[in-house]
Amino acid sequence: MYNDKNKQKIVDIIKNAARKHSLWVLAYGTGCGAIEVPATMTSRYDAERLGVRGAATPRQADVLLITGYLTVKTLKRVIRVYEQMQDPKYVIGFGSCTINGGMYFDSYNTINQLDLYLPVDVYISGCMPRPEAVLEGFGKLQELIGKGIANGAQQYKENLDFYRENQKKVIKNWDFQDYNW
Amino acid sequence: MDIINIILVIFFAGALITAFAAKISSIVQDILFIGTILATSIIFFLNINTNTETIINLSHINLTLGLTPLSLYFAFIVFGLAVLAGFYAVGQMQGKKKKGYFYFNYLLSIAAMFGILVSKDLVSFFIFWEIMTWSSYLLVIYNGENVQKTGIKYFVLSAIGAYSMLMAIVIIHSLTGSFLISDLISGFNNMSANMQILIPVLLLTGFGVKAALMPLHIWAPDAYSNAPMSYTAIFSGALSKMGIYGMVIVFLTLITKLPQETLIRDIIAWLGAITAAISTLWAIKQDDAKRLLAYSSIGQLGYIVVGVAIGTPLAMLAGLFLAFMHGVFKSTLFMVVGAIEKQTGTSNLKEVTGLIRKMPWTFIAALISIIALAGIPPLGGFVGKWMLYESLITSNHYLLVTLVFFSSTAAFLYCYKFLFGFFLGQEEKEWSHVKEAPAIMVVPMLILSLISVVLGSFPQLILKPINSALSYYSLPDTYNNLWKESMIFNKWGDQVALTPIVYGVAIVFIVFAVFLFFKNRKTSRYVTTKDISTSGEVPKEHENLTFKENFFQPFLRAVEPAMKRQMDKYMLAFAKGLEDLFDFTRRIYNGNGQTYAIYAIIFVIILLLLSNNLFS
Amino acid sequence: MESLLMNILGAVTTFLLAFAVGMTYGGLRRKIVARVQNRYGPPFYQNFIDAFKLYSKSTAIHHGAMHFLGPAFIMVSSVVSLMFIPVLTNNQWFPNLNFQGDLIFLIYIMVFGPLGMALGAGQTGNPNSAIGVTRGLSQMVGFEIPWVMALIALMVQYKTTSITGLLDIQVQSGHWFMFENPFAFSAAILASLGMFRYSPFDIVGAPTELASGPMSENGGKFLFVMMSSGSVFAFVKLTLIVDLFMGGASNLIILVIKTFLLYMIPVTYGIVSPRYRTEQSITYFWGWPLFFGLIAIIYAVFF
Amino acid sequence: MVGTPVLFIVIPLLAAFIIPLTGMVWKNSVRIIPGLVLSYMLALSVSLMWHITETGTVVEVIAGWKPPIGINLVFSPFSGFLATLMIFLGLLVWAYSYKFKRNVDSEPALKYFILLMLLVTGSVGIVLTGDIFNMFVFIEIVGISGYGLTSFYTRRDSAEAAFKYLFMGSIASTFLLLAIMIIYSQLGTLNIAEIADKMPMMSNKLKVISLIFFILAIGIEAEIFPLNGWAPDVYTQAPGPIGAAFAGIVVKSAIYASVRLVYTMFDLSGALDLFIVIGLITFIVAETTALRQERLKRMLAYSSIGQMGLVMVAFGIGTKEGIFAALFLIFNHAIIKSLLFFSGSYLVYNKKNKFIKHVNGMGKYLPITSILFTIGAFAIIGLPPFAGFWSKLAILTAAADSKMLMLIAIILTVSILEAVYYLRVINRIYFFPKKKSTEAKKPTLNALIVMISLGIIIMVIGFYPDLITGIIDRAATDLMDKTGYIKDILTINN
Repeated sequence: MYNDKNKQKIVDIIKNAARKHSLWVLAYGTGCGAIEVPATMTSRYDAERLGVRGAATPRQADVLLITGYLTVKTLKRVIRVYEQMQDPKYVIGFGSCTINGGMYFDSYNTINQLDLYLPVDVYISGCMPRPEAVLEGFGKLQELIGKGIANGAQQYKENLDFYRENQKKVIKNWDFQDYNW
Repeated sequence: MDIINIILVIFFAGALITAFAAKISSIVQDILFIGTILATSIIFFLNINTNTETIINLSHINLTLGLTPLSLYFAFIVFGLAVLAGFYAVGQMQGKKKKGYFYFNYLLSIAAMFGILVSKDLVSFFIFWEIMTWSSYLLVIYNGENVQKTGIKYFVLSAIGAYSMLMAIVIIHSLTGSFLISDLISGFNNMSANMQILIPVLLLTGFGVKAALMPLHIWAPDAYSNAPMSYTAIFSGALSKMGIYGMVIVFLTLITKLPQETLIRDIIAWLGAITAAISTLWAIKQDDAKRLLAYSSIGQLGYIVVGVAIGTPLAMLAGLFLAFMHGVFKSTLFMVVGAIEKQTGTSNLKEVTGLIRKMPWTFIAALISIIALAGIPPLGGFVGKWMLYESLITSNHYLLVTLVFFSSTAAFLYCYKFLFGFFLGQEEKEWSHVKEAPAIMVVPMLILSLISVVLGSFPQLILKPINSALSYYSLPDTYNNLWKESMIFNKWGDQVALTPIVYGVAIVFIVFAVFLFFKNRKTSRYVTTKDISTSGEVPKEHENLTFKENFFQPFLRAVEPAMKRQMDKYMLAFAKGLEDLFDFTRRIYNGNGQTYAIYAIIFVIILLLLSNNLFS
Repeated sequence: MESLLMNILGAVTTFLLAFAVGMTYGGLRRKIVARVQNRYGPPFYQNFIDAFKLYSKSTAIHHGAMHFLGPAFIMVSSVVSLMFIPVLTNNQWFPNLNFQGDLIFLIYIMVFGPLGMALGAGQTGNPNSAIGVTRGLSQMVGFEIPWVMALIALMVQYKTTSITGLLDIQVQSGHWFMFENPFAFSAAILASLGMFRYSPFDIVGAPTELASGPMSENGGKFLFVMMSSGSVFAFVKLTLIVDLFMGGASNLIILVIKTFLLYMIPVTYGIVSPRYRTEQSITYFWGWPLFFGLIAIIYAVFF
Repeated sequence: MVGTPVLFIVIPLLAAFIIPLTGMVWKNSVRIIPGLVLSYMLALSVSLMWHITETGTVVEVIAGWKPPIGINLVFSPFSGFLATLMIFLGLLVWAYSYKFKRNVDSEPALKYFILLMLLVTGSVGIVLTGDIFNMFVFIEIVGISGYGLTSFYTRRDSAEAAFKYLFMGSIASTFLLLAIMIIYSQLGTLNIAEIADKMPMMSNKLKVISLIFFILAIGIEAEIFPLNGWAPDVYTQAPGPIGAAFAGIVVKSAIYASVRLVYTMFDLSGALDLFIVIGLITFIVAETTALRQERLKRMLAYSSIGQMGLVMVAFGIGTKEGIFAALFLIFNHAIIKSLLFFSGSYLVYNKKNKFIKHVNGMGKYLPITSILFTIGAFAIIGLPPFAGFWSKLAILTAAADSKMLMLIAIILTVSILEAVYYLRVINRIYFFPKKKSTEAKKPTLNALIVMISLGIIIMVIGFYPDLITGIIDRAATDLMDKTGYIKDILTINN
């Protein structure tokens, strides 16, 4: 597929170069992290100069930005949105909460480890990560894309059973369509 | 016997036999019905001859029947639609009640339309006109809903039109001593100035009703939407053209001879344009597809009236071309609604959604017809619209053309509403059982949409008979001046070459369709309309996400001032007032014998008092 | 045969030119908007990167035939209308496919696209798409009226409805119509604000409101086709106004300068304006623009 | 020549007296004899009509006293046409009501048929007579039989209607007698031809007064506004077919009388204008009133009055075309309104009040009757290809030829109202659900035959009006020919 790091053809190199400079972000403002995204996008930090730009719907987006803790309820939506996005697609976990639950680690309804449910390409640590950190994270993602190793979507497809199992464990009212592309 | 008589006799006999054939079998009835239409059409098309003239002698009136090139052109529309809508009707009427009633009136109104077209004198014209009116009236009230309101409204307006026509006819007779149309034309110059105004105005009132011209249009939305759709196809497609036919004759032969020619032309043209604009706005507001199309029909007829009223050769070409095109695409659309109504049981745009995958052929017919209706190149509707605009611009009607353009652009709104409402949007579970309509209904629609497509690149097929019709009424030859093969010109020599446009559009379309479709065909997977980006929410099966309510609300809010007043309401209020007044006159008869005696005495006294004035 | 081949080649060249110019202008607009907002902004070629990325994205899902055909329709509209516009006054470099068409035809082929896209958007079943489409069509009714009035004024004044005819008159006389009939020019410019759909008229795709409206279900190649058609279409509109009002362009540089200056009008107007409500956007065009249109026609008839 | 006009009077009168006697012997003779008599009369009048096309007007002198002293009967193309029409309608009414009160004892039937015979006799007499006092007598005969028929059902409402009719009828008789007296005192004669001949001798004032009295008297019978208050009640309360008889026979005879007065007897120039004014007011008031009726028969009655107004308008135009149109309308109205009364009374058969709403849904249960009613309604509205269209066209053409454009406009406008109320009934017949309480009563065979033949006549005249226009044309010519009429009668020598 596209992101196989060992077999980067010239076409893929060009494509990846384009992809890394054109990241359309679907910011899923779940937690407090959503407040950092406007700061990142607007004049002071201006992510658009890196080609990072907001996308309106999952169909158009490249990057799913999960800004903060995920409850069971929002997890379902996030998975849905992720599955609606089209290849190639990347996930950025934003803030400590996506890594280990952060300050909500012992809450009854939050997800501690996003990794178990979605393939995260880049984590940005911090509570909250400042816009500088966010930009750093985007830079990291661009680097990975350029190298052709940002292949979370590939992982997701290959280990779909694993992810589904984890997802179904927490999401009780499971009514998703099959994910088969 | 002459060919025209034979056709009329077959029609009337066929109508009667078909009406009573229900006693034998339903299929026999269908066969008789189709047989009558086919027989007459075949006889007609095989024996087209504009020279024949039949005279039926009555003691004091001679009825003269014969074809002119103009009536021949309209007869194409009538017979073509009659055959196609006839087949469609057989499909649509399956298992319905009152089939005999329907077939009888259907055949009768076709016969009447044919009769109107072959009438060379005003009495037979009026006779057939009235037969057409009551047979269509009986079909308007066919489904029995709102008959007292809809039916009476239709009939009263028709009667107003027909009677003003009748008045004109008797005045013409008193002035020229003849009922022949040719005598009217030749004798028109000798009439007094008042009569020269009165007669065209009365005739135009008569034709304006059927052409749904502005103050006389109020019957149309109800009548069009209440009749069975297989008949509304005829009603809107062909019957309304009878009004246009009459108008064409009046404008070509009478109005041209008047000193106030331009004034009358402008008034009628403005009426037509305002009709088009206002009814387009109302069409946008409708939620029932039938009413939407009904208003749309009024609007389209408005354009035709504009073209006919302006009356330059190009405008005439435009009007008559649009008349044909409107017959083609509007009847297709009514048929589409009929098919959908048959399959789903409703024609409400708010209820039915997402039929595109259930009824693909119907969708194709609807799509093509809608594109033709919107006047978008490369389909036939564009040719007519183009000629209309060019004729208006070249004849110095700048504000008129703006108004026409406004209504034409606003028409996109209801076009989209129609397509979106029925075919696009969410595919709901409620309609998952819907199947494509039977072939007998689909094939006529597809044939008609094919005609729309063909006329888009080969308008000469229609322009040629129009040209000969106009030449008959001594308009200059338009071939080479205004059109040549598939090129159309305006007075200033600007042109549009249609065939290359069609090729160009087709090539580009195919290139990009291939680019999108065939490249992604393998990798791309169909997902249901429930699988859409709804902020991560998963819509349930029963959840209806389609955008239906207040479809064009912002637009309607913007044009609200134009829609505040409704002619219909004024007319109904007027009718109500009249009825109250009549209720008062009713009370003159109070049932008391003494009062009646007093009346008698008063009567005598009044007569005696007035006797000096009365009897000189 | 050879001429046909040349024609096709010319058409393809014109298309590529329009694509390139339109994309660049789009990128420049983003840059300008960013600078006005005190940002650094993306590079001017950002749109090319975006387009290529969109092209390289997979198109894994579709909602049916019209979903495919909708973008094709809008592309037909852009390309065919491009073919009818004289790009340069001397037709040697960029010969149009010489179908003779006139302004009325052009107006109609230009509205073909939105309607086609509306169909594609409709089949996706996304309510946002349909809302966006209805807004777009409503707005179209708004701006078409002054636009058409401006064009009618020109047609009336110079007794031709053909674009090449109008262009030739300007070239031969040396007078630009924007000075000959300034009211028509004003009406056309104000109407073109709506055509470009930048703010305050960006009610169709309103990103935060309708999730990009008609395009909300389109990703990957669909979006790529829409984006390129939008760029071509921007070029078409600009060139058309240049041809009609600014005497055309005899070479590419002049064309670029003129179109760019023209392009700055909607861009700058957009930067400083918030978004209208739909009915405000419609009635806007029935105010001053319509008035200018009327004056233009009166001017054309009487002076 | 097969017979003389006097037989039109003698035979039915004789029959009317014989029926009770034969009825004692053979009950069914009560029903059969009137039919035989009417058939004979029809044959006689048709043959006379045939005869007079060759020989000209037939004048019958009673008891050998020549006019102006003796009473004479005139069978001219005009009066003959009306007489034939009336007899034909009388025959139809008889045929329609042949089984009338079949299952009750014979006494009501006896009364009914005797009164019917007298009604026809009187009306034919009015048309044929050439003597105004004789006309008065016949009017009284018609009146008396009319009162009897109105109160035929011995109900409160019928009695009231009959009383109103009687009341107005006696006013009519009084004034008629007064008018006759004035004329006799001035001219010393009662013969219409001689009165016409001597009319210039009368002083203008007395002429006017006598004409006004005549108009009042005959206007009451002819149902002109505002003297027609009695009519709707009578139409409603009399037995169903009698409505047709009134509309088709009685009113026609009164119209004949008034026309004879104006065209032949009086030479007042304004009389025709008065006809137009009165006719138009009658037409307008009756049609507008009909629009708001709730009972079917009342509606038909007002419609009938309106049509009579239209007839008067047509006569008032005064040209030959006008008379032609009027006579055509009389003919059409006679057959069409009879059909409407006949079929209408079956549509609301079993209901006492006979409201229009009782016809709801009858189209399904009484298909043939409903279709016939529809044909009748379409015909009377004036829709082609039914008979009514031709008469309407004739009236309008006549008016246009006399340059009466406002008249055309008014007639056509009011015609729209007519269309409205008839269509409302038709819509109800076919498209409204039937109420459970109403029962459909199938027409009897004889009634069905009568109605169908009327329907066929309407259709045939509609498709081929020449069948009747020739006769009407001759009748119109005859009426216009005043001097010919006077000459025919006064120079008779047999």
